[in-house]
Amino acid sequence: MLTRRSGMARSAAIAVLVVIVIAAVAGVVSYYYVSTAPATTSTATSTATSTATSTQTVTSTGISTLISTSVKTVTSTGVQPINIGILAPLTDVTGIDEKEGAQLAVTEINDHGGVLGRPLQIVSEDTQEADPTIPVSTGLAAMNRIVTVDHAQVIIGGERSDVVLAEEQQLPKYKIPFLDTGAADTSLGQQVIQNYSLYKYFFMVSPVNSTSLATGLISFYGYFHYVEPNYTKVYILAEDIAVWHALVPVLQYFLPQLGFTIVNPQSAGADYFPYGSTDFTTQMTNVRTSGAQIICLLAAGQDSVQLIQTWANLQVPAIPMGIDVAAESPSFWGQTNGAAKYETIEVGIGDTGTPINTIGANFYANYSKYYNTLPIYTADGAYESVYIIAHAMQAAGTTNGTALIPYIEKTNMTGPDGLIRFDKSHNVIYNEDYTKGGALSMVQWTAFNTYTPVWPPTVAKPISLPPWM
Amino acid sequence: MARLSRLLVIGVVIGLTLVLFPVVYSNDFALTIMTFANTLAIVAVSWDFFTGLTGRFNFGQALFFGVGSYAAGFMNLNLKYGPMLTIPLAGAVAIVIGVAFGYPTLRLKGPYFALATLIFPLIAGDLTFSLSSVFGGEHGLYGLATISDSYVVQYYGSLLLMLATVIVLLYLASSRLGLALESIRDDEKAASATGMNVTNYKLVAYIISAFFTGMAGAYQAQLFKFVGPDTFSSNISFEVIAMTIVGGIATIVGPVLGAYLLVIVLDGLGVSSDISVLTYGVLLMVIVLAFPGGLLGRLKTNLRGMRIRRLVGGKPAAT
Amino acid sequence: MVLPEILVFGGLLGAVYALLSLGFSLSYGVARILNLAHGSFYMIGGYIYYAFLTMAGVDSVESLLVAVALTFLLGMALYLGLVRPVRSTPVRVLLVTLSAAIVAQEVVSLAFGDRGVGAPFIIGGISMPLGVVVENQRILAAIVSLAMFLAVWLLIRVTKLGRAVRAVAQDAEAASLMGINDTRISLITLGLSGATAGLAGALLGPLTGISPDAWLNATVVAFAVVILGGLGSIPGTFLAAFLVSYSQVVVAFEVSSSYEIIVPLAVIAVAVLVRPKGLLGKVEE
Amino acid sequence: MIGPNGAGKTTLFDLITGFQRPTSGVVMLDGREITGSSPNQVVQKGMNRTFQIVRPFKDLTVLENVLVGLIQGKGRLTRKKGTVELRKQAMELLQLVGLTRSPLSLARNLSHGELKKLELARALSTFPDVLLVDEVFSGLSSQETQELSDALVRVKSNRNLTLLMVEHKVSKVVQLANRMLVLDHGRLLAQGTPREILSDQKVLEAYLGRG
Repeated sequence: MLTRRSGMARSAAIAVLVVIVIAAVAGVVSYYYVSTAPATTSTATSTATSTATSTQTVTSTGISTLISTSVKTVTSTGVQPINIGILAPLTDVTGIDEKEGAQLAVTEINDHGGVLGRPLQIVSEDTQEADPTIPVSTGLAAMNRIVTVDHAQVIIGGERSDVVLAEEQQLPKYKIPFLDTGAADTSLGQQVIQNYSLYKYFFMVSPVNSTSLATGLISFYGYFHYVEPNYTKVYILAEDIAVWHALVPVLQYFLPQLGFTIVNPQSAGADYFPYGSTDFTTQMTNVRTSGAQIICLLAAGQDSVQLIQTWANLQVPAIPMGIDVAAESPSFWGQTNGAAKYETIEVGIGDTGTPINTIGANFYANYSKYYNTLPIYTADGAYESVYIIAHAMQAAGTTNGTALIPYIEKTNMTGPDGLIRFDKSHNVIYNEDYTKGGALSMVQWTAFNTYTPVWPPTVAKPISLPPWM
Repeated sequence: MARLSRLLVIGVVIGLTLVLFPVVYSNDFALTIMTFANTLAIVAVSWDFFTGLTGRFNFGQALFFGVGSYAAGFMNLNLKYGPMLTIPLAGAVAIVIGVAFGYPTLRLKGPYFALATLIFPLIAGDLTFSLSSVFGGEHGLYGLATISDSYVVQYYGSLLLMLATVIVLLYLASSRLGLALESIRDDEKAASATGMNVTNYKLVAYIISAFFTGMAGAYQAQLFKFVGPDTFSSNISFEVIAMTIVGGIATIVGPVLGAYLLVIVLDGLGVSSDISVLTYGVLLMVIVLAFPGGLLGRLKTNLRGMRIRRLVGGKPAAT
Repeated sequence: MVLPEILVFGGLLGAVYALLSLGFSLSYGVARILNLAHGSFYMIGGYIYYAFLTMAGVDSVESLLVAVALTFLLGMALYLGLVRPVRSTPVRVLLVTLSAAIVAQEVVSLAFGDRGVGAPFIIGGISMPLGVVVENQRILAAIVSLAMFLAVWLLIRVTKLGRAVRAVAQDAEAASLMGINDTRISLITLGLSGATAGLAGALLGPLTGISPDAWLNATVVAFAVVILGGLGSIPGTFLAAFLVSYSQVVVAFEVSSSYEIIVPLAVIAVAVLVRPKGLLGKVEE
Repeated sequence: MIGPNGAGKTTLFDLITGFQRPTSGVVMLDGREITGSSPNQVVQKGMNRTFQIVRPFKDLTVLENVLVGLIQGKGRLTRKKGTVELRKQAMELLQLVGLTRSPLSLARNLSHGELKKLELARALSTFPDVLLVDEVFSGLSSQETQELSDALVRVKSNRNLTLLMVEHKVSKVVQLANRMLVLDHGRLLAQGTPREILSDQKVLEAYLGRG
C-alpha cells in the first residue's frame, strides 16, 4: 500500500514535469513572438538614420524608377512593416554579408519611402548550414520559424545545395517567394519546370546556375588558349558531388574542341575526391605525374583551402583555373597562408572588386562605408534580391506571395552583376555581356585580399603563372 | 486505478498532454518543433531498447535512421509507393541492414562492438556520395510525397508513431524478452548458463531497434519531402544518446522526455548550433557524473514491477 | 602504377598514425579506459599549435612543445575530472569521454569558428625521396612521430615507471598489492596518450588542416589501427598503423580517392570479424 | 571432487560445461557426446553449473534471477503454463535454497551468503540432471556454510539430480558426498568413497606434502 501511494506520488510528479516541459515550448514560442519584431525594427531604423547621406548616390541609379512610383514620404511609425526574411548561416561570413547586403538595400529603399507606403524590415534566422555537420533539419526549423514566427513575406538566402533543395520542398506549403543567392544547382530550377504550380516560388538570383558557370568557364578556357597557346594539358579535379558530376561531361566535351587535351589517368576522365577531404597528396602527385599544365578545379566546399595549400607546398607545375567557392571569400588568402596566389577562379562579374556599372559602384561605396569591409559574393545577391522584391511588390500592389510570382518573373533590372532576368526555370539568365544578362568573370589571386580580373577581355589583365611552372 | 502500473499512469498522462497540445496551444512553429521531437524520440527510445536493455553500446543509431530515410525516399521516387506504405517498408529494410551488420558484430566481446558501430554510419554516409547515381550525392532524394502539409496532421502522425513505438517497446521490455536482455546486460556468461542463446537475443533486440528507427527516418523523409546524407550524421547518433541519458537509460519512457527537453533546447530556442550542441554535451557529462540513473532513472523499478506482474501475476511476498 | 609514391606517402602517413593510435592503445591496455575523446587531443593539439604560432607569435618549435605540454595536462585532467569518478563502469567511461569530445569540439568552434584552420609549417620546402616530391614538413612529421613512438615504447619497456605500467596492465589488483599506485599510473598513461595524440595533431595539422570535428576521424583512425593491432598491444599498433595507411594510399592511388575512407574501414570491419583480438592482441574477456 | 589449488578443478568444470573447448578428449553426458557444445546447449542437454565467484544479474530482482532460468532453461516454462505455475516454481526454488530475502529486492543488495544461495537457485532453475557446484562454501561464515549445506541436502533429496561439487572444506565433502575424486595437476589422483579417499596415502601426500 505504502509503496503504491509513493508510486502514485511519483507518477504525479512526473506528470507535472511533462506539463512543465510542454509549457516551456509555449513559453519559448510566445517569447519569440514578442522579442524578434522590435529588435530588428530598431536596428533597421538606426541604420536608416545613419544612411540619410546615401540618398543622393542612390537616386542617381536605376532604382530611381522605383522611387518615383512609390510614395515619397512615409513615417514608419504605426505602419505595419514588410518583413524580408534572411535565411542563412548567420555566424558565417557568407551569412553575415548576405544580411548586410540586404540591410543596405532595405535602408536605401526605406529612405525613399519604402514599398507600398510601408517600410521594409529584415527578419533573419540562422540555418547554420556553413557547418557541414549540421543536419538539414536545423535549416528547415529556421525556415519554419522565419515564416510562422517572424512572418517573413519573402525569403532571401540559401547556401548549401542540400539545405536549399530541402527548403525548396517546403515552398508549396509556405507559398512565399524564395530568392536563392548561394546555391547554383541546376536541379533547383528543374523542379520549377517539372512542377511549376508547386515550385514557382523559387528563384535563383545569384550566382548564375552551374550550367552557365560551366559555359562561362569554357569560354574563358577558349580565351586562355588564345593568349597562352602552349598550355593545353588539362587535369580535371572535382569534388565527388552531384553538381560536378553534371558539369564534368560538358567540360570533357568542349575542352578538346578548344584545343586542350584532358590528361586524367582515371577511367572517368576526371579525378573525383571526397567532399571535405583533408589530404590531397594523392591528387597532387597524380597531377604531377600526368604532366598536366592546368588544373581544372571544381570545388564547392572548404576542402579547397587544404587543396590549394598542398598544391603550393608541393609546387605542382600546373595552374588551378576553375570554380572554387571557398576561394571567393577575401579571407581565403589568409586561410591558405598565401598559397592562393596564382589560383584563378570564376566569380560574378560584380564581385571582381572593380564595379561594372554605377549601381555596382554605389553598392560598393555604401557597403564599405557602413560596414567598413568589402562585400563578398553573397552580399550583392541579397542586395539585388531586395530590389527585385521591392519592384515586384510595387508593381503588384500587394505583398501576397503567390500574387508576386508573375511580377518577379517579369523582373528586368540592372544590378551589380549586370542585367537580371529570369528564364523558365526561374534561374537568372546568363550572358557574357552584362548588359544582356548576369555576367561572369575570372579573377586571379595576386595578393592579400585582392584578386585581379583576367577575363572577360574587356576587363582583363594578363595572367601570371607560378614561378615553378 | 491503483491496480494500474505506475508506468501506465505516467504514459497516459504524457499521452493526454501531447494529444491535447495542439488543441490547447495551436502554433505552427511549436507544432513543427514537437514533430521533430516526436521523430527523434522514436530514435531515442529504440536506442534505449537495445543499448539500455542489453548494455551493448551502439554509437551508430544514425545508420538505421539514414537507411530508413533513403529506403523510403527511394521507394517513393522509383516505385511510387505512398508514405503510408514506405514508412513500414523502410522499417523492414532497416531490419535487413540490422541483420547484415548485427549478426557478425554482435558476437564481438567487450568494446569491439561499440567501436564498430561508430564506423558503419560513416561508411554509409560516404557511400551516398560515391554511389551518387543511386543516392543523389549531396542532392539526396527530393520531391518526395508527403502525408500532409498540415502541421497538425504531421504532429499527430509523428505522435501516433511515437506512442506506438513506446507502447510496443514497453510491452517487449517488460516481457520475457526484456528479462532475457537485461540478464545479458548484467552478466553475459551467467545468461548463457541459463540456457539462452545470447547472440540471438542481442540480434533480436538490435533489429527491433533498427525497425522503429528506420520508420522514424522514413517519417522524417516524408515530412521534409527530402532525404540527404545528413541523416547518417553522427550528430544524430550522439543526440539520441544524450536524450536517453538525460531521460534515464533502460527506462523506455525516459528518452521521450529527454528528446523533448533537448529538441526544445536545440531547435526550439534556435540558439547557435555551437551553443546548443555544447549544451547537450555538458548535460550529458553532468548527468553521467552526477545522476547515473538519469533524471528519471527511478522509472526502471516500475518497468521491473510491471514485468513481474506480467510474468508471475502480482508481486509475491517474501518466503 | 605508382609504386614509389605509394611507398613514400603510405610510410610517412603510417608513422603519424602509429603515434596517434599509441595513446588510444595504451589507455585501454593499461588503464582499461576506452577513450572516445582520444581524437580530441589530436584536434586540440593542432589548434594549440596553430594558436600559439599565428596568434601568440611563438615560434613553431616552441608552439609544438606547448601543444605537447598542454595536451599532456589535458589528458591528466580528463582522467582526474571525468574518467576516474566513473572508472568502475565502462559504459559510463564511454559516455563521459564522448561528452568530453562533444564539449571540446564546440568550445573550439566557438573560439576558432566552424571552418578549419591551416597552420604554417615548421620547415618549408620539398625534397624528393625515391623521386617522389614530398613536403619536408611531412617527412619531419614522420620522423618526429617515429622518435616519439620509440621514446614512449622504451619508457614502458625499460624504465622503472614502465615496469609499473606493465604491472598494472597485467593485473591492476596485483599491482596495487605490490604497492604500485594505480591512480598515478593511469594518470600518467592518459597524460602520455594526450601528449602523443596532441603531437600528432600539431605535426599533421599544418598538412591536412584541422577543424573542430576532426576529432571523430582521428578517433576512428586510432580505433581502426588499434582494433587491427589488438587493443593494448604496442607492436600490434605499430604494425597496424602502416597497414591502415598503406591500404588507404593504395586505394587512393589505384582505385579512387572516393573510396579512400570507405575501403580501409570496410577492411577493418572484416578484420575484426575474422580476428576479434587483432593481429597481436592479447586475449582478454 | 577435491584437490589442491591449481589442480585444475574449475578448468575441468569450464571444459565440461562448454565455457572452454578441450584441445583433446571428449565430454560425454549420459552416453551422448557433448564435446564443444556452447554453454547454453549444454544447459539444454541437462547439465548446469554454479560459478566459484558468483555472477548474479545484479540489477535484476531475486525473483527475476530465477525466472530467467525457468523460462530459458531445460524446463522451458512456456506462456501456456501461465503465470501461476511460473510463480509457484520460482517461489519453490527460493524456498529450496532457503533464500528468505524478499524476492523483489535487487540482487546487488544481497549478502555474499545470499548470493551463493541465489546462484544455486538460478542453476537449479534450468532443471539440470547434473549440477556442477564450484566451491560453494568459499568465503562463507560458519552460519552461512551450515545453511547452504542444509540447502544442498534438501536439493539432493527433493530433486532427482547428480551433484558434482568442487570443494576445499573436506569436512563438508565427507558429510555430503557419496563418492570422491581427487585431482592433482590435472590428473585424477584417486577416487572412491570418502572413507577410502581419506585413508589414501597419495592423497595425504598431495595435501600434506604442501602443508
